[in-house]
Amino acid sequence: MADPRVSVIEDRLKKVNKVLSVSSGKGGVGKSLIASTLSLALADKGYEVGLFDIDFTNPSTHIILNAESVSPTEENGVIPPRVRGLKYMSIIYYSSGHVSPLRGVDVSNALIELLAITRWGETDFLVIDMPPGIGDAVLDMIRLVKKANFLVVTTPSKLAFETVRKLASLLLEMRIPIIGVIENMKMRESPFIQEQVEKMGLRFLGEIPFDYSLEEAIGDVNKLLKTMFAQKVKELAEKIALQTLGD
Amino acid sequence: MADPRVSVIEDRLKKVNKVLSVSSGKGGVGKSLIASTLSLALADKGYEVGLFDIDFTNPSTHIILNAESVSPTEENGVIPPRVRGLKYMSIIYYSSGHVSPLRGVDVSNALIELLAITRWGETDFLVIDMPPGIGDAVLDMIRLVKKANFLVVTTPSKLAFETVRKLASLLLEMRIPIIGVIENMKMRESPFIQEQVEKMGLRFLGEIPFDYSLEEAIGDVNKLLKTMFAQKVKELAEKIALQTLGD
Amino acid sequence: MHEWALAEAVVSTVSQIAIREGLRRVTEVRLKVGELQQIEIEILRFALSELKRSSLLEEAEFIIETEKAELRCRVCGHKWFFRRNEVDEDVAEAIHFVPEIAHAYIRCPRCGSPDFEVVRGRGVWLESVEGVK
Amino acid sequence: MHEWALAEAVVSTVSQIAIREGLRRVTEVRLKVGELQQIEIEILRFALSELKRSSLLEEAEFIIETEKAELRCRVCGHKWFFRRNEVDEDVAEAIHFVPEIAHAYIRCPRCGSPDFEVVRGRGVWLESVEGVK
Ligand SMILES: Nc1ncnc2c1ncn2[C@@H]1O[C@H](COP(=O)(O)OP(=O)(O)O)[C@@H](O)[C@H]1O
Ligand SMILES: Nc1ncnc2c1ncn2[C@@H]1O[C@H](COP(=O)(O)OP(=O)(O)O)[C@@H](O)[C@H]1O
Ligand SMILES: [Mg+2]
Ligand SMILES: [Mg+2]
Ligand SMILES: [Mg+2]
Ligand SMILES: [Mg+2]
Ligand code: NI
Ligand code: NI
Ligand SMILES: [Zn+2]
Ligand SMILES: [Zn+2]
Repeated sequence: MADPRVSVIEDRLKKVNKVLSVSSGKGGVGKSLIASTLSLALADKGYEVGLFDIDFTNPSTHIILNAESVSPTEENGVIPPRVRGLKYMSIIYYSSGHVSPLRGVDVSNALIELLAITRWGETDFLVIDMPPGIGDAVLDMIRLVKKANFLVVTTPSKLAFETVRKLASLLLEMRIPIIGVIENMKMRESPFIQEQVEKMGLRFLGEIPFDYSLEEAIGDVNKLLKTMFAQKVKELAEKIALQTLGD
Repeated sequence: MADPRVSVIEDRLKKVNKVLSVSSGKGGVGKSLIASTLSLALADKGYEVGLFDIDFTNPSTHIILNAESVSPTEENGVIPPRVRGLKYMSIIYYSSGHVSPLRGVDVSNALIELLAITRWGETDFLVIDMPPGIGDAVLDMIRLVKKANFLVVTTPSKLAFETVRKLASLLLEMRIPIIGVIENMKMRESPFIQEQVEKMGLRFLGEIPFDYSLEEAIGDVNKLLKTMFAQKVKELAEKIALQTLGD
Repeated sequence: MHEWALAEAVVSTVSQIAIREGLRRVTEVRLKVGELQQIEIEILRFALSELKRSSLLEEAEFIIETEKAELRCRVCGHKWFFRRNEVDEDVAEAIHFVPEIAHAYIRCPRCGSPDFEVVRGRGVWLESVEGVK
Repeated sequence: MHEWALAEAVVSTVSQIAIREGLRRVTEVRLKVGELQQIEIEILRFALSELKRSSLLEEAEFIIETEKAELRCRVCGHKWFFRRNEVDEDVAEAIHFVPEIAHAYIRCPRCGSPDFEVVRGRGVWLESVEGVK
């Protein structure tokens, strides 16, 4: 007759002020690094921040944040552990390093289950690290999390922007709020992405240069926060907080 | 009672000698560029080559090859058009630029349909450009295309290799043939990936340096074939042809 | 027409089933053809009659039923039927080859979502195979 | 125990249904609980009895049936039942929270594939809601 999980999701997110879905359609553009660093930057400004990694077959944020020594606790549901001040949730607490080959229907079910049982509590920003593709996870965020705002990440490459264009046109058509587009891994001056973004009527939030020191900082949050990459993300965090809380 | 499409797939691939699935689990590692350039390189050596883009929500090879002016023809099924000498097939001939939001179940159905109706004919190598993730497309390749050999692409990043490790461990467990691992976008000397790959008992096929001229060559095959990237892929193509045809 | 390719799929599957069940010859095959894919039944029927020659299916009668294509929106629950005359010729043609591409063109008439499922009437489906042992 | 969270989901859904159907009070709720998730029925029942207080469900009787978890391999077609005692404690615990994580640990006993579907018996499911208008 009915799946009881869906109707409780809204309730579970009632005390979450803003949901920020870091998305792209394209893989490898920096969604996970931006989602992680953005979460840390917002927490640093004094906001209560949650980070939820929903790239279930390819989770990454736990590696970036070195989040494997903690785990969720049970209390009338699941309480995310604290990682560097963030309320952090990932499927790795259940898959523990094993490969999780999940078809779309399983991704959808796992997402619904975790949304239904996780207690985020009072939260200013819940940042979602999305998987690549325009599939189950994107469609379920649109369907189930009515307060989701999309933050779209691209690189300067035509190949990345082609998918970003498609994702953005879908979100625009569905009237889903788009905070704006970030151009990551910029290597040389070019107005191409900004022009294309603005032509679509979207906000160009800014660019993040390619940072050769980033790889070494993966898994070491102190190092990460000292990179030029993090510096740029902090500026973007300021903008995003102002823009979304100003709504 | 039964889906008639599945049983004809083997028949459709009967005259295909080797299927090479260019995969990773991770997005943005260069699967599409390697699949496209590898196909061209093999064709250049005189082989009859097919290229099938099955990243249905994020197709890219048609942009790399500038393949939009042709289209498949119907003749007792679907005959892929010729693009720079390749038998080329992509969902873009049906979606024509529109965003295709497809859940996993739709990706699976579309893949089965196209495998059932496309006539590749006599073909030495059918190169498959896989989507990121370890989901419907990977599981269906394993399930339906028994002659698939996986070519796994990673970057030097821990984040990419973590997913590659998971995909490779799944393929090893399932006893699916793995041709080897390519390390793409190498920027500095480091034996890390090669060591890890060899520790898993897999063949390290070689590395491809980060090529700053590659972006400009996207959509211009003549230019692409003159890049240092293509030069490296041609060397790998030689190795791969020797290794797989020697089996 | 790629109906020929689909007919080959049917003949191949029926042959496999016949062998598995130990049938010496197949007498009747029931097929369902979903309206989403807009299969040309007459071409399918012709292809089947050609392909069955000198096979276990030689004397088989093909009973082909069409099934309306029912779509259901995952967002608002609305159900509706796909009607060919409501889409452009090009779109119908694309859906004819890859029914899932409907998600690129069709929207829920109530809420506008592309997130719908095809409840029934997608493609070609085998309903039953009868024969003598 | 996160059974409490699932009980809240049930109560929330039943309330929505009751309002939609114009029920003044709910008299009976039938639930199916799949064995894959290893829900502790007594805890679920206790949570439901606490949560229903001063709501439309106050007088509702909860009828809870368990359903065996049947899995079917997509590669070889083999069907089998999930049995808790065949997996480690940790694995059972992980599946308890996210049933899909079964794909990380369980393999088809016939062919070794992780590509199986849960035919029935996955999680908590509402079977029927009765009440008076
Ligand atoms: N600004 C940047 N400079 C240098 N490398 C970056 C930058 N942003 C991301 N990367 C690298 O790109 C790769 C993909 O990043 P990731 O966050 O995993 O992307 P996604 O989540 O979109 O797949 C990683 O190896 C990461 O270290
Ligand atoms: N060796 C390389 N040097 C420079 N850029 C590369 C290289 N390989 C891939 N790229 C770039 O990386 C991005 C991702 O490549 P793509 O082939 O789309 O990856 P995938 O198919 O794995 O998502 C593209 O912008 C592409 O131009
Ligand atoms: Mg990521
Ligand atoms: Mg690609
Ligand atoms: Mg569908
Ligand atoms: Mg499953
Ligand atoms: Ni046709
Ligand atoms: Ni519990
Ligand atoms: Zn709708
Ligand atoms: Zn099996």
